[in-house]
Amino acid sequence: MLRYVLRRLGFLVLTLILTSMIIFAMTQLLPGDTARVILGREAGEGALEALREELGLNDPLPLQYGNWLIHFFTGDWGVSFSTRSAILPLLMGRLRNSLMLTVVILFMSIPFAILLGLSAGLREGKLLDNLISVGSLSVVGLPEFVSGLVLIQIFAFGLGWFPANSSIRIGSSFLEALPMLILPALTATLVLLAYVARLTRAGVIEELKQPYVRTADLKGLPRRTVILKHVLRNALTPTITVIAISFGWMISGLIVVENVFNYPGLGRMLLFAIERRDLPLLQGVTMLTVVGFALANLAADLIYATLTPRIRLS
Amino acid sequence: MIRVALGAASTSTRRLKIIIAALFQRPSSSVGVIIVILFAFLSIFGPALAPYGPNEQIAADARQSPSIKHWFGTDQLGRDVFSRVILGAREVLSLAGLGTLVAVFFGSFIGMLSGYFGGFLDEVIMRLFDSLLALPAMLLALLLLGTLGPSPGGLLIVISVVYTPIVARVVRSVVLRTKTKAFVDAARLQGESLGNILFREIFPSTLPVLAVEASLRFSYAIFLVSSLGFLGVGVQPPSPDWGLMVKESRAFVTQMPWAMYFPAGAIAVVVIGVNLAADGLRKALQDD
Amino acid sequence: MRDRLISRSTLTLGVFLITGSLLVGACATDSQEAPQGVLRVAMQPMVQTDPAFISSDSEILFANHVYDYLVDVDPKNNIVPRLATAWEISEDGLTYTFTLAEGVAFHDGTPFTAADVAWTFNRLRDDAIDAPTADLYDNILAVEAEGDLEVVFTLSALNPFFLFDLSDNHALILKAGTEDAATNFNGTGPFKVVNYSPEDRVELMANEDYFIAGQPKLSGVEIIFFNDDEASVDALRSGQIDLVMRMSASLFISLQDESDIVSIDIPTNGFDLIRLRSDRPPGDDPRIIQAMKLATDRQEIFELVQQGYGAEGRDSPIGPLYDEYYNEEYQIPERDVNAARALLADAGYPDGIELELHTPDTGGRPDLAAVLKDQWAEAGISIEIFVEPESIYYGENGWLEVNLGITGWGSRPVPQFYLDVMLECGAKWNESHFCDDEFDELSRIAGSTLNESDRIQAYKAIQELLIQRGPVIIPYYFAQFAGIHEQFQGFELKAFAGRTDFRNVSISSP
Amino acid sequence: MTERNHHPLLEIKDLDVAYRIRGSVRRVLRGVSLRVESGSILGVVGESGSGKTTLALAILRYLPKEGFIQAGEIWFDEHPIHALPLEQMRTIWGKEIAFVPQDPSSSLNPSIKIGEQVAEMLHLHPDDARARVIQLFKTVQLADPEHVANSYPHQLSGGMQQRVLIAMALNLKPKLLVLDEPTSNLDTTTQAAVLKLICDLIRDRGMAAIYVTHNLRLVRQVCDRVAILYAGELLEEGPTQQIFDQPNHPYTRGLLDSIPRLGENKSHMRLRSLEGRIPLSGEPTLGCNYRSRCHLSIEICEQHPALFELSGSRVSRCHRWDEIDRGEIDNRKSSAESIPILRTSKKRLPILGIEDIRVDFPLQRTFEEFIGRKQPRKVQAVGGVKFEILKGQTLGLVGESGSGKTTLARVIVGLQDTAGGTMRFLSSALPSRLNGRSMETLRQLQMVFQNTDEALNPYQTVEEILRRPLQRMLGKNRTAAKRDVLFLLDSVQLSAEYAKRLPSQLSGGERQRVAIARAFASHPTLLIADEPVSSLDASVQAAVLNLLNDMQEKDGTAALFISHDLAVVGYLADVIAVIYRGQLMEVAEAHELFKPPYHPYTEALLSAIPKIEYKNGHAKIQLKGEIPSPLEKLEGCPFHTRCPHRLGEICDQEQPPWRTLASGKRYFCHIDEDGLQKLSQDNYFRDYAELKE
Repeated sequence: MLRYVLRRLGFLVLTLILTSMIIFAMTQLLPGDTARVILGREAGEGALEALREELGLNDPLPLQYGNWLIHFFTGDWGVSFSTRSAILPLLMGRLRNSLMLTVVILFMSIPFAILLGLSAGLREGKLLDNLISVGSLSVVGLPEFVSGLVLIQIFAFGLGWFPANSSIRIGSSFLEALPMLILPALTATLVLLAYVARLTRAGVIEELKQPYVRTADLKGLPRRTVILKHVLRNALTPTITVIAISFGWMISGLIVVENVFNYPGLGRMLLFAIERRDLPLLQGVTMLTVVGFALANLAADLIYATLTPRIRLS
Repeated sequence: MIRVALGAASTSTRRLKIIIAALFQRPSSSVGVIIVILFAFLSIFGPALAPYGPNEQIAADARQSPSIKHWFGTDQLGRDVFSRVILGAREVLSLAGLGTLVAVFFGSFIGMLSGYFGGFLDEVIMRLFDSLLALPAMLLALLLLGTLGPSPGGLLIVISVVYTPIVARVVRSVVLRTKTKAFVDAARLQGESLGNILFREIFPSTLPVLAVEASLRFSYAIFLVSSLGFLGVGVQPPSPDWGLMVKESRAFVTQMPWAMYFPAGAIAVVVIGVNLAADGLRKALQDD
Repeated sequence: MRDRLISRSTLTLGVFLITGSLLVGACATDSQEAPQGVLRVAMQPMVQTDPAFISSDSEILFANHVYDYLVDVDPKNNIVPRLATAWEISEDGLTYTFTLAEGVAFHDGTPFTAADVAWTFNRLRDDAIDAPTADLYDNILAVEAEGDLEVVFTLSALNPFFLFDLSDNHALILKAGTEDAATNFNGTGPFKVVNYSPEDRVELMANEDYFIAGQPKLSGVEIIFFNDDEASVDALRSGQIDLVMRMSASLFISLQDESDIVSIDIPTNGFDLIRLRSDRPPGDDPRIIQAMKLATDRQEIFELVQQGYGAEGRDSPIGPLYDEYYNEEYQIPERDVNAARALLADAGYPDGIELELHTPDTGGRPDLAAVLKDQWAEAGISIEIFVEPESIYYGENGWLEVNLGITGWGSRPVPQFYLDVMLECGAKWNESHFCDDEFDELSRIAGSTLNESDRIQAYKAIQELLIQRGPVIIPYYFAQFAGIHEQFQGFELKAFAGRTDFRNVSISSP
Repeated sequence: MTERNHHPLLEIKDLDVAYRIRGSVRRVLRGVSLRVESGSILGVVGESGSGKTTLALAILRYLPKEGFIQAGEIWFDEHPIHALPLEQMRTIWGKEIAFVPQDPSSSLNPSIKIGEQVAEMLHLHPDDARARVIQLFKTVQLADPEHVANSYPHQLSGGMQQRVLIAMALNLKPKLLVLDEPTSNLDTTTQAAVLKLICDLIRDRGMAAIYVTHNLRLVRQVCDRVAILYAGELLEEGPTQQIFDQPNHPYTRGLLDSIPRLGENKSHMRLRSLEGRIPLSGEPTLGCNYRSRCHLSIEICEQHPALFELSGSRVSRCHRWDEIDRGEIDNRKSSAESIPILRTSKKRLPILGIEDIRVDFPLQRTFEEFIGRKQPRKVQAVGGVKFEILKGQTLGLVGESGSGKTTLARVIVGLQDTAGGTMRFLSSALPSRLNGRSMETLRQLQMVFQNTDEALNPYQTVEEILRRPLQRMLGKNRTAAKRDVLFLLDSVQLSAEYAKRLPSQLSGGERQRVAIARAFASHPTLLIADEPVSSLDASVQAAVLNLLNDMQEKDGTAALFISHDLAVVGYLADVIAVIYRGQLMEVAEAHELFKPPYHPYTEALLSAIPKIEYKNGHAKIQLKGEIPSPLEKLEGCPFHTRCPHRLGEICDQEQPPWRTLASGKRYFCHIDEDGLQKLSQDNYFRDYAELKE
């Protein structure tokens, strides 16, 4: 197991380094003169040149990359061009918001999704299964801005249950924020719900075909024991790893949702950074995303290994 | 069952007929296929069918609700929403479709080579792809679009870059499974050339998976194109891109809900249609 | 007089919306005078916070409440006192002496003196600071404090608009010696900064020691940042925001049905313009811009894009609000698509011309572009539209670079500004690279004479000249919009939304 | 005990089972009637598609959800199984009827500990349950039961997993055991041990059992009665000995005859193969299902035969049962086919010589290995193998799974890199890499693969598959190659219409014929045949073996014939090499191999193969444990961990010498000829020789 963990960690570091290179390269390719972005359109050439020198923009790229990476890992993420504030604390606030939203999404979707998936899987080919399948298939590919706008129309303007806008105050407590989290979470939930339900269904159907289920049945165990103890345990393994991965993904993958609802999470910050050509901020957001994603992947691997003795013990 | 039937079909046209028949066997996938065909039709013949031009403004008719003259009403600039939705089909489907094709082309090519040769090359490519996939697709798309600028060409590249690794991985896994099969060994023992082994022996085995993957990618590409349009970084106005139309008319949803809900509905219908068809295709090709 | 009139963000679209739900502070036994209620305003995120560099509505709105101007401009474009209670102009028009309010203190408790005023204006003129509006003050010889409460400006040349220059957006009085004006918000203004979360919001609380008694009436202001106008209007509708001053005409109309929102619109001098660079092909041939003018249906644009709010444009920055200067005598030629085609053909484009049109993504500008595309197509001018994020378009000087572009210009109290920075040969923001000796001369006269009728004459000639051969098409002068929740009173919208003043805004008791 | 004379423990009456597939109903079992008495074992034998597994599942009332009992009754101990509600079956499963499945590795839940999986059946206090589990594990002779109980399934070998499943089945002392091919996934030597265990347990406990298998050898040794299923129908049923000695139905006869006896060789006789193919299950037929393949078929066979009762409580579904029973007609196929093939064994030239061939498989590298601080670990798959094949000769290579036999085959054809050693082919050095070989070498050296499903490209027609080698290696143009495809098809007894078919439209036997045709298309000098018949049904195997032999004879092609089945190898090979853990144990002329003195491993293999000729009880030599994992490095003799004749430390530490006997037999053992002679317990060749007389 230790070896396995070390191995996964090794991959994680490798992926991070490669990804950081990709991000660095891409942000370097973004059009626009960083110094000009900072100083604005009226700045003189002299001031621009001085700033370029100060920011190390004239250094060779590999050196810039190296410096950037070192700063990144030492927690010195620099100062945002556009907001003039330190990036790390700025992002931590956003990260907290994103985590709050993610947690609500997971709580809203996962139990229900597993229940739906299990019900469908156990009744493969029956009416309920077909309904769930077609329903989830319909929802899973729907862009969030379509579903989000419909939800706003219904729940905010129509019924007036939840606010249409989720621009929570930075630092507001979870309970304060909760009413504003419901609609964006619901929007993202639709997709995740459908996805996890489908996955669970597939897992259940797959596991039900396994000979060990027959063994368990023919041992004379009650059906409930067979399903809950034998089938579900194995069927949920892929589901749980996907949940872990989507956790990492949602932290900054909810770009559209956050923009539809004006929710101050990392996703909105990302769009902001891109629109402003705020390179340090952009690099910070993307790296944070990647680290989050990589950690979630690691968690998924470890959960998978824990649930799968074959991996854990070899 | 379909597999058996497929096996019994000796020509590719007959196989195609069987697959199509299988698609129409389920109500859900027939609905999907019909939707896809309908929109494909619209994207080809849209200009002939649309009563107005995509950017044709009739000031006198601005903000009209759906009527005989304007089936889906008009928007704030007096443009006919019905025409724009119809013409938008080409916009969205051609971009998504072309992007998917490019991704499928490069993805299967890279996946084939990487899977067949393995070793260091494979390791490098797969690590690189892992790293690309470590970025959420939307983030990667935004980064790329920021670099390339918002243009149809940029979008095309974005879709290709975002989906090539996914397709490559899927193809690679099939190649890894297939290349150890005895018929590939047999071909090698016959002295078949590398090209023949790759394309004559192995490639056909990837087709079912590739077809399903391509249709899924297509659906996600529509998703991506319209989401980017909605964020305002994709197709540029006044193009009748559905995502863009939703963005532009979002403000007027209380006054002219039709201007937002018809394009939004078009996205929903197409995506659901493609998904249902893709699912049907998967079922037809991969199991039962 | 140059000032940066263009805001990097949307210039002048305004909007006011208000919602009632407020965070009400401790109310209980407060006297009527105690400030109460928080106004939540939607604005685009701030980028610059150093008053010398601010430009967007949100930045100016913020600064305008944290700091004070020496003299201010009221909604009717009259100069009014602020930190200066009175002023005297010497006979020769070259010396200005200001008397300052007494008992004013900065937020950190230190007293405000004439030295602070002198320091502030010297800072704005300082080459080392390289402030964008330095040119505005280049005819100042000296700024000197006379004791604690008097400050004297000595000019080297006549400037009929000098008081307007002093009330320029950037001329907010800082404490002398302020090191980092971008983060150290030590003003004398009616509100103090409680918390600034870039990209999220800035929270202000009432300055209890404000030097004008009874102001401010609100206990706080929150400027909440929104990246798009639609979202902020949504928030206004659902009561999460009290005021929106930034929206397109279409959005504004969409607010009309809301019963608890007061919608306000006022005409402004601001406008959007379409300009073709005249220093290189194809714009170096004046027939091209002529053809474009002939192909443009200004009225349809006005109806579609502005929904009839504001005024139809006349291709000159001297709009109808400049009562005495505005002149409609000279007729704009009727739209004539065939004539436009003929001009194009003469210019060597018998089959029409293809161009890229760049536009910022804010306000009604993308709509304007879309309408133009349709109108011009009939004359054989086919354009491809590039919508760019406003901050990038202006921030990276793309707006000065592109061949054909749309630019929004904010409302200014006097028209001379536009001529100086936008149309004079070699001017800093002469985006069309227009160079016309006759125009320059007329502009020089208008900008320096103290004789009002000379100025009126010069402006009339300029309007005629611009209609005939100007490099820009100005299809409309826009209105400033606002939507504010009905519970708020005392709100007076200004043509330049950022200069709107919340000192007299109050909330009615529930 | 209560007497139940008139009620057998299990009675199946006219059972029809059908599957509902996309709206159509396919009957896969029709009119099956069987009885199983307490304390007896019924063997159910059939080839794939015969419906034998469906029958087993029907008895358990555990049909897949598409399946249902269409008609008929199943009575178990007064329970009407066919009519019980499913929930009630749960009170019968495990407690009354237990099941031992075919595939032990997937039949245990991979994520629950073994002990828990057994204990959960018992409604006992955990401590008591544990004690009971340990005790059960002792009963099924699991070494170290505590450890096994604490393990996960993947940590156990196949044999151990199967013992666990048997323990589970016995846990609640059921009255009836249904065994579905319980040993077919195990190696020969393991199979022998598990089989013995099953039989002993059933006998000791007086249970009844249904033993479902395709393996007639096992049935003969294990079962009291045997039922022969064919295409969903019972063709013959009766006491095992009578049926094996005097089969009545021509199919039973054909099946028994087509199986090579241990020691039987092609030089003695041609195999009596069954022609044609098994009807697909559920294919509706009017007359006798077997008539298309039956050499006794007459007009009446167009009508569906009833189940005729023979004397001695036997039944047979053949219209001509009576004539056969009375000996008026011979249900054996024409004796012409049993003429021995006469072969001259002149001294011939070697065409392939391999020397000291070694193959390593690298393991996934650890970090330390990756940075070079440690030598990369590897598994030795083949360790220093040497042999030669003479022109026209067939070398049989026998070994259990993981012995390296397939690896060796791949080395020779160039699909596998070697870690050392040299090869010579047709008197020139044979490069190990395929790239280094000339087209001519490729042409001369062809291979037939094991898995018929994967040997042919599913996306190419038979014509395309056969045309490519002709074009590629013989340089024929497309038209000529197309024409030659028809000749090739003819040579493997397939009609021209097969050219247009895709592999999925062919039966396993037909696919293997196409694969053989492809291999012979280039007229190779040496053919490598890797388990060419092991995936085929018994009735088809003989025909393919005959075909292979014929093709070889025609072209004078030498062959390396690889199999785990000593009887099959013994039949086809001139010389046999026995391989164990990547090393040869013995090389001998085919008939010599079956004669003592035996190498200890060869003897264990010989002993482990159940006889089909007569009932001789269980294998005399039961090897300990199982083949050590290839990860385990062993010094000395690779067989020392399991060798029943281990001498002592010398076997663990020193490589044994190769010894050559006068007969030409070479073997790899520390024990000399005399020693082996004394130790050899039996003469397996004698059995055969006696039988021939």
